[in-house]
Amino acid sequence: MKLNLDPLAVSRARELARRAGQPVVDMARSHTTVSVERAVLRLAGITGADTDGIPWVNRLVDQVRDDVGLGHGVALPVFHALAEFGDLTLLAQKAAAGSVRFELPQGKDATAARKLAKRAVGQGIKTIDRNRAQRDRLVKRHGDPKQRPWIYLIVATGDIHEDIPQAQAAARAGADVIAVIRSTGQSLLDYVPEGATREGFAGTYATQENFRLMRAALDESSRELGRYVRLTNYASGLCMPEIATLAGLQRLDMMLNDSMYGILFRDINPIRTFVDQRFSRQIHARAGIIINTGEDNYLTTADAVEAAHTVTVSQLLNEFFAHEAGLQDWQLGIGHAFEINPDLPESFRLELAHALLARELFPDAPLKWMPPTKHMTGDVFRGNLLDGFFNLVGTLTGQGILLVGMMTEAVVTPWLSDRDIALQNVRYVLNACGGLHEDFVPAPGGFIQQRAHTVLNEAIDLLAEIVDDTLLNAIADGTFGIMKRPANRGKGLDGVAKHEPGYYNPATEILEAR
Amino acid sequence: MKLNLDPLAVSRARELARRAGQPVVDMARSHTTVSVERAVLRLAGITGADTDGIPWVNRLVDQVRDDVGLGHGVALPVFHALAEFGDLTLLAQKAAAGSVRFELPQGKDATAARKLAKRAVGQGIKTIDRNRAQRDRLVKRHGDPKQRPWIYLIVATGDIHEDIPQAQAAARAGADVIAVIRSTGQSLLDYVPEGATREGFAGTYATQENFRLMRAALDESSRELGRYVRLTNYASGLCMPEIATLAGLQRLDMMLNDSMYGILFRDINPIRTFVDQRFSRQIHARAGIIINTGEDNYLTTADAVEAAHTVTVSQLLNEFFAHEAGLQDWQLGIGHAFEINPDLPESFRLELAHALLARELFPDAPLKWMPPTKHMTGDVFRGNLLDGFFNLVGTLTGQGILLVGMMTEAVVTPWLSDRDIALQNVRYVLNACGGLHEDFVPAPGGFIQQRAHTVLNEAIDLLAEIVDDTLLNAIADGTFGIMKRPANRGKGLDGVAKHEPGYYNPATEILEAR
Amino acid sequence: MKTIVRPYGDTTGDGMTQVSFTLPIPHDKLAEGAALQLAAKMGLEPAMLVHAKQIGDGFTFFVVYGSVRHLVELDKVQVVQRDFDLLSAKEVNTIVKQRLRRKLSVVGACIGTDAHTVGIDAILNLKGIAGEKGLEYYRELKVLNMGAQVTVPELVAAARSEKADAVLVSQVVTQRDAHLHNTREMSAAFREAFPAGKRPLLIVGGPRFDEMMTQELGVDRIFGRGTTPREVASYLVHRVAREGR
Amino acid sequence: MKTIVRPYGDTTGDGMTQVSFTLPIPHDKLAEGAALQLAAKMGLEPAMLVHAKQIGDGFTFFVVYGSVRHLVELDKVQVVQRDFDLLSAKEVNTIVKQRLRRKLSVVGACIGTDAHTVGIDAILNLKGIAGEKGLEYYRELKVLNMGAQVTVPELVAAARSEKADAVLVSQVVTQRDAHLHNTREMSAAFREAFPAGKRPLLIVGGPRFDEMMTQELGVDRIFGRGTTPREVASYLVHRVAREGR
Ligand code: B12
Ligand code: B12
Ligand SMILES: Cc1ncc(COP(=O)(O)O)c(C=O)c1O
Ligand SMILES: Cc1ncc(COP(=O)(O)O)c(C=O)c1O
Repeated sequence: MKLNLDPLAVSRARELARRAGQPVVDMARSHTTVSVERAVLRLAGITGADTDGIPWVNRLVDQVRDDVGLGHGVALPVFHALAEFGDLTLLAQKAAAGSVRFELPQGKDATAARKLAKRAVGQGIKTIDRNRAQRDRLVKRHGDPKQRPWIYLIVATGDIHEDIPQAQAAARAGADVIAVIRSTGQSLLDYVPEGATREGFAGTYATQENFRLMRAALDESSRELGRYVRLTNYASGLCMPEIATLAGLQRLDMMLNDSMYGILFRDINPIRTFVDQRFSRQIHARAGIIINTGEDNYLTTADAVEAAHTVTVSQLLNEFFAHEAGLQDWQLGIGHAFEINPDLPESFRLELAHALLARELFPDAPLKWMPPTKHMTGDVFRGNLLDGFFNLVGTLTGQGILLVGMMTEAVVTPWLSDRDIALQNVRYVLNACGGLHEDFVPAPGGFIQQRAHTVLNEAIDLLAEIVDDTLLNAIADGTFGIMKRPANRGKGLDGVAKHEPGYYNPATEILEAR
Repeated sequence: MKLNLDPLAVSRARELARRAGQPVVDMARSHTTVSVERAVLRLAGITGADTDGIPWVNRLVDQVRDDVGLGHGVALPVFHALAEFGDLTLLAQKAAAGSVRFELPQGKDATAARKLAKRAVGQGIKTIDRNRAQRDRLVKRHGDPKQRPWIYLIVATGDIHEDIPQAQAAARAGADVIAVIRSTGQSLLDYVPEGATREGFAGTYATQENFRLMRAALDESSRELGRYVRLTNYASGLCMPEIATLAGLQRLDMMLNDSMYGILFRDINPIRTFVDQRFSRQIHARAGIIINTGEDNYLTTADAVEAAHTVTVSQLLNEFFAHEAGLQDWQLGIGHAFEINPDLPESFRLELAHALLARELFPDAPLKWMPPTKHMTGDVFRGNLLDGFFNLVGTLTGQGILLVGMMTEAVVTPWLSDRDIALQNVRYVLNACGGLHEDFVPAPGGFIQQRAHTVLNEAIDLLAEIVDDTLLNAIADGTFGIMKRPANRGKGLDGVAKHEPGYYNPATEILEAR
Repeated sequence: MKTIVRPYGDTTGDGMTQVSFTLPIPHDKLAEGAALQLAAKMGLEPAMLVHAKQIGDGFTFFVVYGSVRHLVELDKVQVVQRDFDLLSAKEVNTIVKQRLRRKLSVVGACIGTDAHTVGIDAILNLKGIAGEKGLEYYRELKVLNMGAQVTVPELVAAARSEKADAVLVSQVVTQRDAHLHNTREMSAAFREAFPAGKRPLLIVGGPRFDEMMTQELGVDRIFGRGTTPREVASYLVHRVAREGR
Repeated sequence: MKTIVRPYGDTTGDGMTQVSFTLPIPHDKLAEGAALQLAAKMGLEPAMLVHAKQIGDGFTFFVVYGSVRHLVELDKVQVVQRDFDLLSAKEVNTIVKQRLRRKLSVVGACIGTDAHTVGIDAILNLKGIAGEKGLEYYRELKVLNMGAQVTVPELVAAARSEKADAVLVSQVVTQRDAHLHNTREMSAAFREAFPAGKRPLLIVGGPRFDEMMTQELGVDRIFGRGTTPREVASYLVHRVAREGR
């Protein structure tokens, strides 16, 4: 341990995070959302969409809600109705045509529906379990990346068929993890588009079919390269629980999944988000998916030095929510970023201090280290240099996942050549400085240690305030990323329902069984 | 001290260097060269050239040599003849026209000539002394650079009138030292061109007038910037003693001046070089000029890892020759370079080991740290990145003078914009990582310490061999830079003469007086 | 000043320029020739191919240096010069008060799917940017900042209910010309929703706009990289107050 | 393979290209317009000016990204393709022995003021480069490497006394076209010194030559960046031995 952190301070910080987070967990446990319910139906095997592209799961859930409300969950009404129609998709079609009226089964009917529902959803979970086992086998066969940090690259053409060759080229050039970022619009859609898609803006739609195509392509690359290449997407936005489910069903390996990102940066309602969050994390836990949290984003709107402690606070909250949902430490790709103004004296040492603090607070988590974006400019020569120093912090402080910075950050979504130049940069730094961490020993009581201690103390103070004031109020006040998001505002609140007595969710039941 | 070097090994290395160098010093003390003699005449005040551009000092020395040989020095014959002609330049003109016959004065005539010569040369040395004092005053007035390393930039347009605005722009952008590199042809010219020049190839001719113009321009910049901007040129090639003299006369502040560069990389005769070297260093010592040695060059022809110890050996030899010539430690800009193949694993740590070794062997010398050149390619994005890591070694290991690397190293002599990008790179690294050396502590007994110890031991072994075999033979065998340079070959040997009894050189007399 | 200049490497008039690009062909002699052909078409003559590196199977990245033969004719350069005075906050407030006799109403938003609010916030919010306060700081301006991912109908409705004198729209995402599509959609909606003389001023901004495109996009003014709130306030006063809307 | 391609950013046919240059004018709006004008002349349309930074008083550095409208016509690309077989050392030696019945004599040098010997040494010296031995390794080749800064008259004299079949000249410094001047001077001297049929093969090499320029420079072959000794040996055999000089 290079920072000489006070263990008492560290455990106090964790305890405060638990106390700040628990009320939110309680709230999440007593609510459901349209997307959680749709995720349940997806686990039960419903796929496809109507001719307008609206998925059958949406049609079903909307109809159930109209008929009996959402508060009991959709499982019982749907599986009760299924007794009559035999086939889920057929049922959905009928429902959409208005020829089914859902009702809440009672007594024996309820028991039967519950049993049916659990069996169907259990099939979905089994697929997730099989995928997890398959991933383990493939990792054993092809091997993990030889180095830490794993090299994480983004593709973003908007067209899955351009994305695939770019992703394969990136893997060949050294990427260990490929993230397909999403079209700007998707997070606010209250449904998951269907099929292979070719027209995203600055990103490609997350669909089950796109997941499948890309995972298959990367399986091919893994074989070719003798190294299991991981695939990432974004479990965020209004459909977070469903996306998480589809990720489990298509064997994605990592998912962006932050407890507050949607609230802060997509203006999604806080309650909606926390409910969706918990369910999606339970799925990720089961699927053996590594989540990536989004603290880096705060530093694009807030100042990376002033707000450093808000990153730490958020990391501790994300850890608490993750553990509560069943995620293991090895699944916590906790985020942070190299976003200090590079003109600030000793900015590099400040970066080292912050990165080490995260490293030592979460010793068993594969931290996700994010590159400079805010202070990148059109000066691409300088940009590539900054990315080199970002990479250096990554290797010096033992980061687990390194999102590769692009010299064109301020210009365009990455070009093929940008990615190649960026990977060359990473390779140089990891190869030339791979063992340098041995010689990096922050001077005892010096600049780096002091800075880390300061940030930790500020984080503790802020957590104490949050415990007093509630997390929802802190979010409303602009604590994170200077974004003010009151609990009664934001998108998607109408998709939230409080559990009624007798609420039943077979997925939660299975996921929480152990 | 971060390397934990064995003090006994260090003193043994120094002692061996002394023993290897002493025979060469003895040889240098008993020989003279045409250029040494011309330098004496320049100190005595002769300037200008004939209509073919051949300097009067060349005309005079050639004539004296034809008439009485060089072995007695030109001072006595020339100042004896002067008694008759009154004016040195007039004398040179007459000599060139063939209307003077020089002879070696004897007895009282000799005494008179000696006195005259010493007075005239003394004037030149006084100018040098005045320049030194003036530099001290200007440094006091404008100040030294605020940071170490000093930032050293090259200009190289070939045209002094393009060089000047570029140098001033560079100074404004942060350069502390400006070097005007020389036209490719100049080092093999056995005369110093005259006047302001506009047509060098890949460098600008070193002339007294160009020196004057540039120094004046930089005095202006120093005033403007409130920081004394230093000027550098190259005391190397066949006219090294004269260039050193002109540098002293025009208040240059640093000079490239290596004991073996001309031998190895210009195929100049070793004896000629060592004789010229000693005189030029005596001038630099007197002028308060900082010399820069050229070990970096070896690593462009030899491998930077395999040949690392040859750099150390050469540094120790350069130190010995420098001290012997009267230079103080603060004047020793001992050279080394970041030239390890960047694809080599741990290349950066190897660079750190080598750079620290030099730093700790020569604790009081302002080491000159040279950027990557050999492994630079046309990939300018990668080039700028490597330069950043070069800069990082510079600040981590406390280098004194940092020659700024250019991303276009493999492409063109630097463009205006290359220099600006390069300076921005240096500024970022020095500003962001200025204090990082505090946290850089090579692991005891680890990779970096071990590597440094190995190189030092290899250097000691090689020095012991050289002591046995003589330095001249070692040079002939290709020990340095894999260049084989026998003592009886190479350019300019015909300009060397052994001292005859009664050899007189008023400059040496004055310079060695203290 | 000279009216004709050329790029400068290290000598006046040398025309020196650096270019890089990827061609969708594997690396071989032909590819290098192809890169030089493109450089020649771009006007580099002579061109030096200094770097070529294959990416994946079928692509090669090139770096080319050379002297470009084109001349830059400074007298023919087209730019949007600031055609109004830069005013202080005090001056802005005074003019609004005198000429308009009411607060000047401004509505701002990121439209479409764009959620990059930092730019519009820099212009509108109190905090501002680069040491200048945003429009909210101006006493005589009434500012509604609608935030991110606002739809065009929402924006039109807000402009109407706020009686907006000016509508400020930010667009940062440019991939597939998203910023141009969204801006055109927005201006068309305003043309439709308001009679000619009553339409609020339409102003768009973002780092990748071409400021010359006002006509094509149907807006009154475009602000690019590094805009400051004061410039925007001054322009508003110049257009809205002075023209006495 | 398609015969027409365009630069590739992230979508086939997008034409995306990066350009940087300095103009000798201070940074202001006009300068940015001037940079865009140049980009347009180079064929970038639309062009995004993404970076502008003043250097000193009177210069501004620009980075521009954009889509270049030119097409690369692969069928019209002109390159010097290798028109001889790559041989092993053994094959080279055998052919020389059979056809020439004496050693093939090679003289090499850096001429003019150029002292960059690493390139010519890589071709000639035993050590070679990139794992390939240099020409000295070939038993049937007789090699004289004259080193750096050799004058043209010295080279001609050595070619004569060595009865050179081929003269290999290296030129690395290109500033002010030094390499072209020196090569022309050299080839002219050989034309003068030798009768037409007796002149040794003239070969020049260096990282910045345009391999298409043999005619203009009066030489038989030009070798560029990354040449290996084997290529040179194979060419020599192809020309000297096969043509039965
Ligand atoms: C911060 C940031 C984010 C933050 C945004 C937080 C927020 N609340 O705004 C977060 C992390 C959320 C984010 C997310 C994404 N981002 Co983003 N982001 C950036 C980043 C790093 C900085 C942008 C910024 O804040 N600049 C600072 C402000 C002050 O500058 P500005 O916007 O240019 O504004 C100035 C002027 O342009 C002008 N101006 C701007 N608007 C207006 C309006 C008016 C009326 C006026 C008068 C003037 C004006 O005045 C301002 C002050 O001078 C850039 C990269 C970069 N370094 O530029 C990428 C960048 C803009 N993002 C990009 C992308 C693709 C995304 C995503 C779509 C990625 C994805 N698919 O997940 C997401 C989704 C966002 C969405 N739906 O829009 C791309 C856009 C590529 C392109 N050209 O199309 C960029 C360029 C990065 C990249 N190379 O890929 N991003
Ligand atoms: C090493 C080096 C030196 C060494 C040379 C040592 C030596 N004995 O050769 C030293 C340190 C002495 C030196 C000095 C100078 N150098 Co220098 N140097 C370089 C450097 C770093 C590498 C060159 C090299 O060795 N390349 C490796 C070899 C193997 O590659 P190559 O030469 O291209 O050769 C290959 C092919 O081109 C081809 N080839 C080459 N010749 C021939 C000949 C034949 C017949 C054939 C078939 C093939 C062939 O085959 C070779 C193998 O593949 C380059 C920068 C760079 N990274 O490229 C600068 C560089 C070449 N140097 C440069 C300059 C300006 C100088 C100086 C003039 C600076 C000065 N004014 O002081 C001096 C003076 C030298 C002089 N009088 O010529 C410039 C040239 C700029 C230009 N384009 O005009 C460069 C590009 C650096 C820069 N950007 O400023 N240099
Ligand atoms: C944590 C997190 N989630 C999600 C996203 C993606 O945003 P969206 O949900 O709009 O695709 C990001 C953006 O980078 C992120 O950092
Ligand atoms: C020590 C030393 N002297 C001199 C020179 C310059 O060479 P020249 O004498 O040919 O100008 C160099 C080249 O960089 C050098 O390193």
